Amino acid sequence: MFDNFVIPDLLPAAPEIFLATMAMAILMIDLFVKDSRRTVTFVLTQLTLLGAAAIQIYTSSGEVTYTFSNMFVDDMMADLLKLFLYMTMIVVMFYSRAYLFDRPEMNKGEYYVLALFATLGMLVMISANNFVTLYVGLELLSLSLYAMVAMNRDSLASTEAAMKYFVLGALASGMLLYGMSMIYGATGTLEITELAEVLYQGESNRTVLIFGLVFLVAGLAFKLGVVPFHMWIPDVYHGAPTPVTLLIGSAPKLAAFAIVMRLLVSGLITLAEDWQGMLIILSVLSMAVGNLAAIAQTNLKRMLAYSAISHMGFMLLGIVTGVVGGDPRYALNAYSSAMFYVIVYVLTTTAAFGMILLMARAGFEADELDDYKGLNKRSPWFAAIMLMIMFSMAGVPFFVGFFAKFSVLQAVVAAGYLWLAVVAVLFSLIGAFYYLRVVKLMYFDAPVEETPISAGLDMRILISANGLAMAGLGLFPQLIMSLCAYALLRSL
Amino acid sequence: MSNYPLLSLAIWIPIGAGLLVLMTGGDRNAPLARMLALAGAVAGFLVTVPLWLGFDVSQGGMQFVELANWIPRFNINYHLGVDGISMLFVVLNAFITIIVVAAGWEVIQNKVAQYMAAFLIMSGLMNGIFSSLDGILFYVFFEASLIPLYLIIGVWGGANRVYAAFKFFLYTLFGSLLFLLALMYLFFQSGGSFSILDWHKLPIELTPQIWVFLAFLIAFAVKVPMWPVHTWLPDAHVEAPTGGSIVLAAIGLKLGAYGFLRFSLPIAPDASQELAGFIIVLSLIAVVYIGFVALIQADMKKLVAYSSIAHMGFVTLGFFMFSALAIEGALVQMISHGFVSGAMFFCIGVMYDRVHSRQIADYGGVVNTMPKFAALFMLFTMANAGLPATSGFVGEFMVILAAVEFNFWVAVLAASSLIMGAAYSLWMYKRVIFGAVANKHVEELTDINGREFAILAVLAICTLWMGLYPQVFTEVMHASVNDLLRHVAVSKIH
Amino acid sequence: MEAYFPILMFVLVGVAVGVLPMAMGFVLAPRRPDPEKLSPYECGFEAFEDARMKFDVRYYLVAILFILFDLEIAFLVPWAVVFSDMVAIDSLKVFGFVEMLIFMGILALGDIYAWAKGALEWE
Amino acid sequence: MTLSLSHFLILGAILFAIAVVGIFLNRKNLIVLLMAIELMLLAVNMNFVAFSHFLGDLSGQVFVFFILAVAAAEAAIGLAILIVLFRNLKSIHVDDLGSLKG
Amino acid sequence: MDALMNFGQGIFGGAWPAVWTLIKIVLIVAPLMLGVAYLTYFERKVIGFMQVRIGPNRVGPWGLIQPIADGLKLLLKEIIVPSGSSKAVFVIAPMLAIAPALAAWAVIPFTDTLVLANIDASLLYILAITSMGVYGVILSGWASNSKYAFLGAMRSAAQMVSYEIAMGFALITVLMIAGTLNFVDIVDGQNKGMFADMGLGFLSWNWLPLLPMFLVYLISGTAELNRAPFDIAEGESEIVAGFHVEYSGMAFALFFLAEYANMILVAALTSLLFLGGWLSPVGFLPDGIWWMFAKMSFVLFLFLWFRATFPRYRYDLLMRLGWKVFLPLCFFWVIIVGAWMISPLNIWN
Repeated sequence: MFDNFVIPDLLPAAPEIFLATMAMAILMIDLFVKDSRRTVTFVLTQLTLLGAAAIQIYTSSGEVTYTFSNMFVDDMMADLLKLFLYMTMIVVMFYSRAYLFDRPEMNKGEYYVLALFATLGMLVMISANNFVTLYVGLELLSLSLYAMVAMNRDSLASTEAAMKYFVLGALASGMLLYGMSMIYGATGTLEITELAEVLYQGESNRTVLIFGLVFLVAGLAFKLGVVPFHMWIPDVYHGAPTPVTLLIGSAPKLAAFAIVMRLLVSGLITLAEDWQGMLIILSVLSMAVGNLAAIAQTNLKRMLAYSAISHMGFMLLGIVTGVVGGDPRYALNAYSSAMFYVIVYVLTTTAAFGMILLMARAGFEADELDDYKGLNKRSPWFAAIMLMIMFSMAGVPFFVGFFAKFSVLQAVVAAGYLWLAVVAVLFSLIGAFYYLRVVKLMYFDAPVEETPISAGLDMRILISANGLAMAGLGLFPQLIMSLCAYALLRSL
Repeated sequence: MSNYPLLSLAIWIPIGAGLLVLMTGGDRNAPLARMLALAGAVAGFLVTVPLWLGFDVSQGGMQFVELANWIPRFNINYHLGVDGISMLFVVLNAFITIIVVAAGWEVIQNKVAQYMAAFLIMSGLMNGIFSSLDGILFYVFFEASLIPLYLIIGVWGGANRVYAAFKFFLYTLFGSLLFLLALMYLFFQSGGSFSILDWHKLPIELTPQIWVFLAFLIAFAVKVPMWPVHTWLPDAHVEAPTGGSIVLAAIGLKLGAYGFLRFSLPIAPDASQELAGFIIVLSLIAVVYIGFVALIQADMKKLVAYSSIAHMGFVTLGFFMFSALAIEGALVQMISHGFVSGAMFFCIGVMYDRVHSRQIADYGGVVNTMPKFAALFMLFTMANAGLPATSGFVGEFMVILAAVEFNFWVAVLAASSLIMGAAYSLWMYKRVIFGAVANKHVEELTDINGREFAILAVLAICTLWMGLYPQVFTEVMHASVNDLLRHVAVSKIH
Repeated sequence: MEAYFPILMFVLVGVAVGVLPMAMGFVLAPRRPDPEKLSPYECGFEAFEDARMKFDVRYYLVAILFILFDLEIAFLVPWAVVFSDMVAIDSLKVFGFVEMLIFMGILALGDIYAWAKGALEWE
Repeated sequence: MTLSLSHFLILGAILFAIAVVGIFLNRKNLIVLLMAIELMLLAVNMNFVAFSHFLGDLSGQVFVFFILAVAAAEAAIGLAILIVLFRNLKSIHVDDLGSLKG
Repeated sequence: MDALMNFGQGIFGGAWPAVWTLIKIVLIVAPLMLGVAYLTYFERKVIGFMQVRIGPNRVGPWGLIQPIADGLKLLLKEIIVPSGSSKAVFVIAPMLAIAPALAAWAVIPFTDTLVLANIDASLLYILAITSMGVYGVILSGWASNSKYAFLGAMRSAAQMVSYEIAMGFALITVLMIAGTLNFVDIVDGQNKGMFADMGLGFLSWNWLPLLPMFLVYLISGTAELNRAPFDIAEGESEIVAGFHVEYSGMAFALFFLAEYANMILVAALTSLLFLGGWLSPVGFLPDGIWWMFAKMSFVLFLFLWFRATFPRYRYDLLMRLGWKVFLPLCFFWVIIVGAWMISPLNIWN
């Protein structure tokens, strides 16, 4: 009965185990922390993330290691994504701190614990090598986020956003699962690497496979938030409390990228020609809808939501172009471009929402575009930072967003999809318009109010660093680019 | 050749100075900001002087080359160098920066540091454009230079500045994005190189050449600007502050034209030959039709803006006749236009600062109150019209001469520009300067002060120098232009 | 599968035992409704509002807690069934026990949390 | 009549379709939405169990266990969100969700 | 027996197995119904005696026909369907209560061979089917559209689900030491060990080593059944019989039947899981079905005894007992049993 049973090696999953333990410990500790001493929870959370990052670095072997009966994989791609994930989460927590401490009704220990659990979910997603682990990680993330969106219990917008997020998120999970069940039926395995082998032999029922694939892609598209499965994104970004929006908008994109890679690339690469077609449509639609709808927004969070849709569409281009006509020559280039894109996007979007949090103060959310009027007059420095963020999002050099777009576009051109590159370029032109509009508000318009920015020093320093990173990485993008390429080279 | 990385200095000194100026903060420190900016501009100019002095005119290739790895992942290098075509623009740009800083000295009282910094940074970026030998490096500078100008127009511009700034930015971005795709295409065609010099030698079939050429064309035609994608320019000029107009006219427009020489002609020579007729037609339309449009303008700045388009039409016309005379003429025309249009915009700025109007109808009899100004303005107006002994004449004359060889009717149409130019420039001058004093604004005008005089005087000297002794300028170009022509003459199709 | 056939029949019989007496009741018993008789019982008072009023949120809480704990039990069942087999293998017995400890520990934390937050109070 | 794999799959598909239709067409009650979500997961479970049985591979049934656990957690959170929403909105009609527009 | 089989085969042909199963089912259900009827009689008698009364004694000798009379009376009473109720649900709810109470019996063994369906997952089946009971309660309360019914249903449902957790944990401990979900095997498992070898089988039954869990199970069972002292849901003096306040006639009778059938079911389960089912307590007496009945009777007697003895629990204390006492206790005990099993003192290998 237990013939094949192997006691799993815990080392590759050590960061996850540490994080889970600490999350639970913090949950307990926070029960006995007074509301006025929430800093304790905050500090512990940050230490946990730092510790996990340290363990990650310490235990990283650079080899592809499987554990828990091949359900969990630790490779370079996972290591790199996880390190960026920890970093993002630490920054997110720092940005959120002032906002939460200004609003005692929201500054509960649960925020921190749920954020940690969400992180854990993302880590598991990144390392998933089995439908089960993938699904469990995804749900751990989603469930934490559903709860976090509703954390501002007295706000109708928040709770409504939570409800929409919940319903559509659950629908997406359902679709994903249905797709998984079909693929399981066709191949008889839940393990992603084994799946690839079974498919390679080509004896599986193709109709069932494609049927499953359609649902799988739809589910993934929901989670990524690409058109036509994007309906939740604007409402959730808009309705959620800004720190939660920051969290939703940033780190999960890394995990989403990872599961797309694991499912479609590691698992279903033999069906590449089928899913590429679907992804191209999704991608073009996302860029179109995202960019066009963003123009019409008056709320910055909502605008960034549509921008997120378009960025995810753009990122998909990188994944689409990995295999051309069954020829995987372009894979490394294309996937590492997509990975670079997603990392840069996360970095940028973190800064963008960080600015909203910086401007916000007790009783003032600073999420309307008009709140940014004349920012240059109130604070030239932060206006400049925001300018860098916006130009980076628009993909204007010397900011790193350009190199992100560049690397994806070159992958598209390399794969010979010139028309797709032209479409992408045209939509980013439209995209530039609304980013420019933010700059216009800050620089060309007169301020509506003169209240100075009241954020604390740590916040100021961090957001400055984050904004300057846009320029710094724009001058020297090589490091992250080659890290991505190297990580994928060692993982694929 | 110097061992110093002069080109890098020419790029990064202004940018560094710009950042330094930014740090002076608010308008309390405006005097400091101005001084710093001037120092930065002068330093930036000084490092370009050895470029000219040390330039080996006998060589057609790249000089002062710097090469370093930048992004090895895509084989993108920090590759700088100038040849006879680009060197003068670097110098011109550094020179104009001083003028611009001086031009905004008193006029700008609002966010001085940011204003000065924007110009300095832009200056550095434009030096980068002229000296890049790596496609992506070029692109990066090319597009990054949009940001400062966008801000300059938007923040210190006129009533309709937002519209103008957006139009300027999006037009240019649109062109440059397709340019980027062309660069990527070449990257893969060349087997993984972004070096412009490698691309010059790259054989490409005709059809892709034409596509590449068209992608370049869109980018550069917008920037030049050529008819019919010129409509952003009058808006941008009218709304920009004086300094912005000067830089835009003197340097900004040259970027596009320079792109033709650096990219279109050598990389897609066959397509260039193939489509030369098309470009010539567009250029002639610009020369003739835009000349007429300039004639009916009631706004001085708009008039000069349209005249710039017409002049740039001349430049593109010169490029696509594929003769040394024409190309050199066009290059001289570009440099001359840099001085003249800069000066014209400054003159208009001088009047605008006093009367706060650019309408021709609001002036008349200015000579009565501003005699010194009127005299200098006269010189530049003549240069703009292309009258002999001014710099404007040399370039136009060379191009027309070349055109006569090329095709008689082209020459006739091109020559008509001399008449058109004289007509709109001098007519405007007459209406503004001569006649009875039109109103009490004009009556209260004070003549130019020392700073303004100095600026105009320096520009006047340049204009006359170039008009009388163009040899200094043309001799540096010979070798490079001949190289280029030899290159264009060889088909890349096998 | 055959073993389940009697169960299906038993379920049907169970339903029949539910349905038949009801049918007999309706057939045999008198039916003389009047409005007073058909009104809901309110100790003789008129019912003036719908009885499906809002109710205490704690019922929801109990429902939520029940769902979670019941599922944890469902997870424990397979473990419990094989645990005695694991105990028979020396290399696995401690492992099997520790696995359960971890599982129960996490569950216990949840319980402590709910307790401390007052989710188990009925005052 | 024997039950074949396709019978189960068709049942699963029907349940799934009912659930999806319930989510998209239901305009009345949010609780119905929650139920539709549960139904959807059950449809998937049906698929997994059927496949698992006919493939003779246990892992599908293990997955079902996990899906059940997640479904429970999901139901719990769904209910909790529903309650806070009800406190703010004083209604659980789907059509009343409309404060976020754009 | 063979003759019977052949006879049936001759008459019914291919349908015979079904018919034979039906006969077996009737053989279970009919005595069960009788048991239910007489359980009510015994309840009144036993409690009567405990309270120094006589109990029913008019209908038939010693009142023995009383339950039959009660049933007939209810059959002839009007079934009132309140005007504000959801009619269909109102009528279906009692059926939902009775059907699972009976269907659960499909897998209950009376001896190691006398069982209708000896399936491996029998305990799981019981868990599943008995959980259905709560639907009858909650739907009836909802459908009645009456405040007392609604309140009673809510309370009752909350109570049932709360104690189901504790019951579940108690079962987990049984499963741990039995290593199977099959009732027959669970009972057989209790026939091993030191005391069984010594001829003192009743000491090796699960009730002793799992004594705390046995008590938890017994008490939780009482609570599950909404029996006194946990009968708050139908507390006559507070919410006038709770969820079935609006029911009358046969509809009411079905709830009544379901409740008593469930009592007998819980008694049977307790016997099987903790009291060794049909096993003889001592070595010199043979095993047999009578032991099963004896043990069930004993448990049933306990239920009646509780009712006569204990006052009604307050609702908050009831919930507290479930969540704050039993749940931690169960946690603890599962771990204790686990530790016991891996220790050298393990007595179940």
